[in-house]
Amino acid sequence: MNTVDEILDFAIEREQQAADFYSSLADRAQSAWMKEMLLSFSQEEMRHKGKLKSVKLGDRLLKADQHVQDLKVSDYLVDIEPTADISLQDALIVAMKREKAAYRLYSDMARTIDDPELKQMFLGLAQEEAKHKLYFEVQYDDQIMRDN
Amino acid sequence: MTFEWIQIPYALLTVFIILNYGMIMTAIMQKIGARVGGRYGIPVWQNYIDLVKNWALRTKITHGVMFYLGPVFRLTGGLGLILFVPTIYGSVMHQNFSYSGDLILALYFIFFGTLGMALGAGESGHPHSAIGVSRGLAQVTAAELPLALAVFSISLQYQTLNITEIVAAQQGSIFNWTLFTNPLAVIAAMFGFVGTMMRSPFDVVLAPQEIPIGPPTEYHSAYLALMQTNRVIFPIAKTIIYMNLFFGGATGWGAFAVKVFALYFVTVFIGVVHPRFRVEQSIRFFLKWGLPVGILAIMAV
Amino acid sequence: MKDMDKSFKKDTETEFPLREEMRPHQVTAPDGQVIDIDPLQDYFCQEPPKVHAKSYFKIVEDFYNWARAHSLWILGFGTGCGAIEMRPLMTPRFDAYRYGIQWRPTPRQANLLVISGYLSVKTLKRAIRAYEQMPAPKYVVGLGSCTINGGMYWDSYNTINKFDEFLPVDLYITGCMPRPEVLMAGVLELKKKIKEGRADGANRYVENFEWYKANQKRVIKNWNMPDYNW
Amino acid sequence: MFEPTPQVDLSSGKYLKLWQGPQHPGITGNMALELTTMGDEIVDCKTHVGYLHRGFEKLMERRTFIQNFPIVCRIAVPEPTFNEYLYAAVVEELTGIESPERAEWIRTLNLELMRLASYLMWLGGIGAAFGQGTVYQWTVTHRDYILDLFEEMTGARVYHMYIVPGGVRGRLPEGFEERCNDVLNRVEKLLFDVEKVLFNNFVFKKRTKGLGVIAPEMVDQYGITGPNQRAAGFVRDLRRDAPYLVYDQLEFDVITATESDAYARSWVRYQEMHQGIRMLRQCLERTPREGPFQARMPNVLHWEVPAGETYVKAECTRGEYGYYMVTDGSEYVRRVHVRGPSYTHAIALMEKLAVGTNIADTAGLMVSLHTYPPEIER
Amino acid sequence: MSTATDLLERFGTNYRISEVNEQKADLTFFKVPKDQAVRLLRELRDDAGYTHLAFLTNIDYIERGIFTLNYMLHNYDTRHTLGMHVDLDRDNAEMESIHNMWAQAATYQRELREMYGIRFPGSPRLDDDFCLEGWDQIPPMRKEFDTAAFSLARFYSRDGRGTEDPREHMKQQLYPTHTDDAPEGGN
Amino acid sequence: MSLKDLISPFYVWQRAFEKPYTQKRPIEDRPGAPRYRGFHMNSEDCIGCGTCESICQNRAIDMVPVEGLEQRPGDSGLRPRFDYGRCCWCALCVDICTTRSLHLSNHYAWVTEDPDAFHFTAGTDPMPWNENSLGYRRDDDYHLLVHDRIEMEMLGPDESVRGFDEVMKGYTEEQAVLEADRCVECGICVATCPAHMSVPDYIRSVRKRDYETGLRLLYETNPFSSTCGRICTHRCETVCVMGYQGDPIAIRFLKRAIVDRVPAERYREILGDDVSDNGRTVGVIGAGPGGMSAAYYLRRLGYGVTVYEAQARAGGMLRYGVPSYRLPDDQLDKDIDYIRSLGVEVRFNTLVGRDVTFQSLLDTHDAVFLAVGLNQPSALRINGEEHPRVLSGLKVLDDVANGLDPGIGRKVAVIGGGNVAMDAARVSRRMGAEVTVLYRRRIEDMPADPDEIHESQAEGCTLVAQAIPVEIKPAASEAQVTIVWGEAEMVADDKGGRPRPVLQEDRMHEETYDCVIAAIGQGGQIDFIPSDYREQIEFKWNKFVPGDYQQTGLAKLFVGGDIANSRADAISAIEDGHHAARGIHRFLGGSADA
Repeated sequence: MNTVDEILDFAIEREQQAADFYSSLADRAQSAWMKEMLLSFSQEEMRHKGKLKSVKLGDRLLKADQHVQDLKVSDYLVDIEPTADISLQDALIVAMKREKAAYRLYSDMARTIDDPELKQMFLGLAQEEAKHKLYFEVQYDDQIMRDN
Repeated sequence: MTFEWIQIPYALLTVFIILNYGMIMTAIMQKIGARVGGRYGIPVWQNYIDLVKNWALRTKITHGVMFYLGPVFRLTGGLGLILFVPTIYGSVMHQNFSYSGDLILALYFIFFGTLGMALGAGESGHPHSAIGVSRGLAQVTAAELPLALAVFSISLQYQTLNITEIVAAQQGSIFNWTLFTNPLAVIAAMFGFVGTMMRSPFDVVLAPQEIPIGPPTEYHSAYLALMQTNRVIFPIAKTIIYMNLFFGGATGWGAFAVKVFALYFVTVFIGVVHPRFRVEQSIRFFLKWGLPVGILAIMAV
Repeated sequence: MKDMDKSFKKDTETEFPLREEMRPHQVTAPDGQVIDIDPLQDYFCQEPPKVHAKSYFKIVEDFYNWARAHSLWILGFGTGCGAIEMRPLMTPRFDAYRYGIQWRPTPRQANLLVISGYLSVKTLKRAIRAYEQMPAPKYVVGLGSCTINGGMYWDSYNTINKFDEFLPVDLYITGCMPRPEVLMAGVLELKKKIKEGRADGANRYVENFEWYKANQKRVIKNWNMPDYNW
Repeated sequence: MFEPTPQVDLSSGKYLKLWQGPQHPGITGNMALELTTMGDEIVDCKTHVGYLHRGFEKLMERRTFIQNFPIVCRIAVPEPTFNEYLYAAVVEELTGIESPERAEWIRTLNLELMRLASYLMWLGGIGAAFGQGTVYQWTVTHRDYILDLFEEMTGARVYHMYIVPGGVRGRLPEGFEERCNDVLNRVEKLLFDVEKVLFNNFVFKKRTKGLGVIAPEMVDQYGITGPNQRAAGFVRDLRRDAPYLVYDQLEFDVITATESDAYARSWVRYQEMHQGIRMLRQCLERTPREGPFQARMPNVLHWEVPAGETYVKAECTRGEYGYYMVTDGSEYVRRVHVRGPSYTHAIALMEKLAVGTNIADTAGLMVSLHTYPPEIER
Repeated sequence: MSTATDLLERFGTNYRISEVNEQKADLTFFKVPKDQAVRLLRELRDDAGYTHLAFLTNIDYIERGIFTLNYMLHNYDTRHTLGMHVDLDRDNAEMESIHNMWAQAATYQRELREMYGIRFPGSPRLDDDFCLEGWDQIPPMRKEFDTAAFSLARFYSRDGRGTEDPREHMKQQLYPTHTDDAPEGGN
Repeated sequence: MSLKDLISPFYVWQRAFEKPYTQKRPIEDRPGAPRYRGFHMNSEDCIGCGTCESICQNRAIDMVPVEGLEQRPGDSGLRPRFDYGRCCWCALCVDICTTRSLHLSNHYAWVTEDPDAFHFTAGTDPMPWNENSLGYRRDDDYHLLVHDRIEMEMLGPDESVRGFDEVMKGYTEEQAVLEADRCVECGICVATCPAHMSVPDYIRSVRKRDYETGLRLLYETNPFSSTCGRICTHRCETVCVMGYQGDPIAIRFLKRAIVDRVPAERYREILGDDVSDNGRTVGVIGAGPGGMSAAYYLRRLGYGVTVYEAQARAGGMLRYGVPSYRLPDDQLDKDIDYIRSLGVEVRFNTLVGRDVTFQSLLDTHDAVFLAVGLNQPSALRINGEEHPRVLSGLKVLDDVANGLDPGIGRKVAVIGGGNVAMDAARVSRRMGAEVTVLYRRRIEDMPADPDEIHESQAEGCTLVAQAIPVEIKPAASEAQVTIVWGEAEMVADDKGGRPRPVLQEDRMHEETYDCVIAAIGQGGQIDFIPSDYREQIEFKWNKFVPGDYQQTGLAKLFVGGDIANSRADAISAIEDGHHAARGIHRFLGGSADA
């Protein structure tokens, strides 16, 4: 991955994979509302993909300088194996962890790369993923940890 | 001395001066009275504004011919009084027609205005006016009694009824004034003076608390303006007579201003601190105190 | 007593014909009610007032207005509570004489009617009479909330609510009761209005005479007055 | 005692029908005297009231108890505080609420200040009624100084609305005592001047001595109270006879006179002003500075006063002022009757006294009875 | 024994006194029948020292169909006040006049005549206007007279007013009832 | 006439030389006194409760909507508008103002030609006196309202921890009347109450001691009055205008004061519930407050109602989640028995999906109302959670309600800050345990009732705020468990929500307990709905998103209760049930006003 476009393609591909992951999980889900839920996760990923696409087309820019709050919710939660009868709580944990992994990935890549432009691009992507993670963390905080 | 045409404009000039003097002087008197009450009072030019305003009022309601003529009569009384007494002794311009008038005429004019007013006010049909008029006539009559006696006394003293001659007799020294030559007559006359100046304790004619404002109750707009005009001229005319008869007259406008002011102030001085007599009380007062002094004055002469 | 012989009775109607506006007629009240009016009985000044034209020359009118503004003679008619605050106004503390304001005990000589507060129906009748007796140009000031919308007596059976239905009001002063300062401010405001020539309440009254009369008749049911005009 | 009025034949021409008021400078407030006169002498007098009628008693029946509190003070315009106090007292009596001691002192201070102000107004009135306008100028101004104190204490000049059922509405402001003392000194100085110019004036004496004599036997027949009664030689004062508020802790003299004419009545009032100043000084000194000034109240929005009836009275400047209230346990009062002393003084008594006097004296006579039309009509 | 009970015992034999209520130490209310009232008043005034008539007023008990007159008498010597109630028939209210006993009673009776429509035959100037002029309604102090309605009908109120109830307003704004988009009928 | 009389009047001429009393420029130089009652000002604290309007004897105040004002519960969006053609400046409105937002300035001059101009909305319209700092304010020691709540007799903490007796004793009649008397009847609370109960009206009936009317008013919107009178989350009290200067009205307890005074036998007579069958039937899933509420209102409309309940007794979370010291069983029974007495059939131990199919319900009934609630406790999902000494809060409460011993031991940690957590803590306390509550956020963020928080503290529970459990480790003893938790820092939420805790890894703590009770929240269980219907039903997260009248996309299915709203309290469920009942009635051809 040596050009900005390549990086973006890679990222777009990842988002597509994530979306596929959620929709396949939704297909297998037993509960009515988990289907709904997982599909909405999938749609969320597709939205991210769309956003990256527009970055690639130059319609918008990724910003790397903005601070994204890390609630650290996912840090101390157990890893969940996605199954067909996954609950909402678990699904959110899975999503959080996935986004966190992506964030790590981009951050690491940014650290290893010297080209400032590319570095900037990776940092931007990491930022994006952090935002996604925050989104799921907030949802977890609001929906699951309602009383805690 | 004989009549000359030039005297008519001269006389008008005199009237004009007196009018303005009266306007300002009455305002100052009001301010002095107000000062005792603890306030500043009207602006000195307020009388002019009131006059203009009243002339400018549009509605005019009349109650008949006499109602209209009342203020005219009243003004005539004031003007006549001025015209036939010498305002400034020895001045050609301001001696008016005094050579042809005498005390009797002056006394007549004093009464004439009151009578005219009585007729007009009576015509207005307002009971307060009627009451005011009856009170006014009664009181003025009683008050004039000491004055008449005093006049009688000094006419005996100076052996003339001509005001100019009486003034002439008082020239020279302040001790030539009737005030010092015939003090009893002056005291008697002052009863009449205070009694006819419409100030408390002898203002029962107007008596705002009793018969709202007395004779002029129904008068308004231009009629009222006419009466206002008269109300500054007439007291000064009266004061001029007193000044001439008892206080040596005036030989210049300065002396005139001072003496008129001082005489006028006497009534204010008394008026501000006194309530008002009832009409029969004031009559009794004049008869009880004024009349004997007047008789004494005659006796003294 | 025997009835008078018809032949002795004069035909006053033909001999002294009434002017058209003096004959009994009907007016329509604002609420649609038709009201009979007999001017000879209902009008306090025995004829309907007339509109007063301005002077021909503006400068003369301005001069007159200036004089009117500086010589406001208030009718000494305290119709309600506010009268008690008019006394300080005329006494040393506030000394309204300084501004050319005076009390006049008779409406004939006053040109400013201060309605000091609520008006009971009985007083309203006297206030209307006083107003009609005042010479034009004349001004009306409504003092206190009661004149605006009934004030605290809004539900009283004996006090009116909207004073401007009965007489043309030039100025309202709110307060319950207004301090003398406000009354003074009101009078100064009125002066301004007079100087600008806008205080034409008297003419408004004439122009809408029938409307005002209809309103007055709606409220005042007894039009008999003690016999004479004060 | 009722005596039939003489039948007057107006058409005879001997008599004149003369209306004084309602727009008349000699009438206190907005009322009218219908005089039948022969010459200057009055042969018949009829009082006409109702120009200020607002139907208070009706209005009070359709307002809740707290809503009545702002309205009652309007009943007697020059002297609103007595209404406030009496209304509060009557409601307190029916509900059993007791206002705290501090409030009682402040109320007394308030009432006495009002009495002084009202008397000052009257003093100006009696001066003006007899043509002494200067006194009027002074007293109204000094009354204004007292109104300044009221403004500072209560927030309004005339309608204070300060004494509520349960207590008073606020504490005395900072430094009130000095300012009040200052005003009292000024008023006292003025009173001595007034004595010189009015009470020691031969014209005034001539006018008022022998005017409107109330015979002692008339006092009960006409229901005469207050200074009018005391000027007839009766030593009766509710502040002493049926002490309310803290009057039993104050030192004051009950002023009386025997002549019972306009001068005696004026002189009684004049001396009562001095007594008022004396009481005010005591109040200023002794009013507690600490403590509650309002009793614990129920929610006033729906305040139901237990059924009952009572009559509470107080000595106002003009005599016995009373509130009679009947309640039926609802949020509204069943009936209130306001007993104002002017009711008898200005109607029955005035009609009686005016006969035989001079037209010029009616104004002075009325003022010497000290009547306020608004409290007659309510 | 209080003054009041003492007194009522004294007169109780000759008069049918009922509903005695000792409101406070110096104030007692009681009721006598209409036909005995004036006689008792006279006796109270002349023999018992109740010489001061503080006032005379009326209470409207519309639900019971009666007026209750209240004569408030005061004794200056004992400093005791008596409130004497007399019930009248509301529809045909008439009472003996006491204008011969106290001068100011005539005025009170005029007022009661005007405000409640109670007749006091013989009382002077009874039918003259007292406070009102040109009054064309039922006597205003009677309970059935609605002064607010009358005022609005005759004197009008100024336009431009309008209020909202907070509760109703919040209902409209925050949780309006759905009437247009309700579910369709299922069967 | 003496000489003195003649001369002494002239003495006063000396006054002519004194300075006149006149104020040279009175309008400028004489501002109103600091306490002057001038024109009105209103600050931003105003919530438009309209108390000023109701005390104004002049009808001078109108409550009018103000443009640009955010509409929210607790603020009616109205502001007082003054008519100075009416006002008498008595300032009663200032004295009564519940938020103390209304003041008078010392500005007093307003002169206009136009009589219609004297209207203005205080504080909102630009007026020259809006900035005045002087003028009449209500004195602190002067009250026209009663600001202190009437104290209710309750068990002291020492007594209450000893057993499961009801803590709140309820008001006596006198106390209730006094408390009801404090109400200003503004109606602000009605909008905030999920059921929109006519609070001011029934408070008035308490004041009038007219409990029959009160009961009728209660049952108009809430058939669980006895229950709600005890355990309602009383959102109404949070917006109560009396709370701005004192204590809010004890609305909840006044509701209880009504039902306490009406015996259950008279309910039917008072409420006049004459049921006549209309031949239609409705199935209700879940006999919790939502389901029973719907059942009541539907039954009242004449529907045959069958309630399917998985448990052996009705009441749902009220029965199994609320301990009896807060809600005694007999009180819950009083409400439920009345509903059942109208002919509502409840099939106990009938789990939909197991004992009957959802499809069969749809087939047999004309409509189905689903209110299964949230009964699945959320897992902690931290390491070591499977430890046997980690219990769920719901389970503990359930066991206690059923008379079983949950076996909690002597030293208990409760994780969570909701009502379940508090109840679990207090129940544990009653069983003699020493209780520590670990909560991730601050105490003021706790979703539990403030009363519960205070009472639990009073009863000796230790609340540890901002404590995030990170790991559960086995302890030395088999019967014990160790919990690792870290301190949290609060960070603000960008979107304005409640602050969120962030774990501080450097500040960790460890503590060993006999058991850990997790009560961090619950989820719902609706797997019985065949996935075929999922296309038609809208969900958001783990909840239904009902349309109007609680109807779902599946036209016959109406939902309500915790599973369909985010408020998670009984009163919301009750309202959902009521609302759905109206919706069902409409759906089946009736009028929605019923």
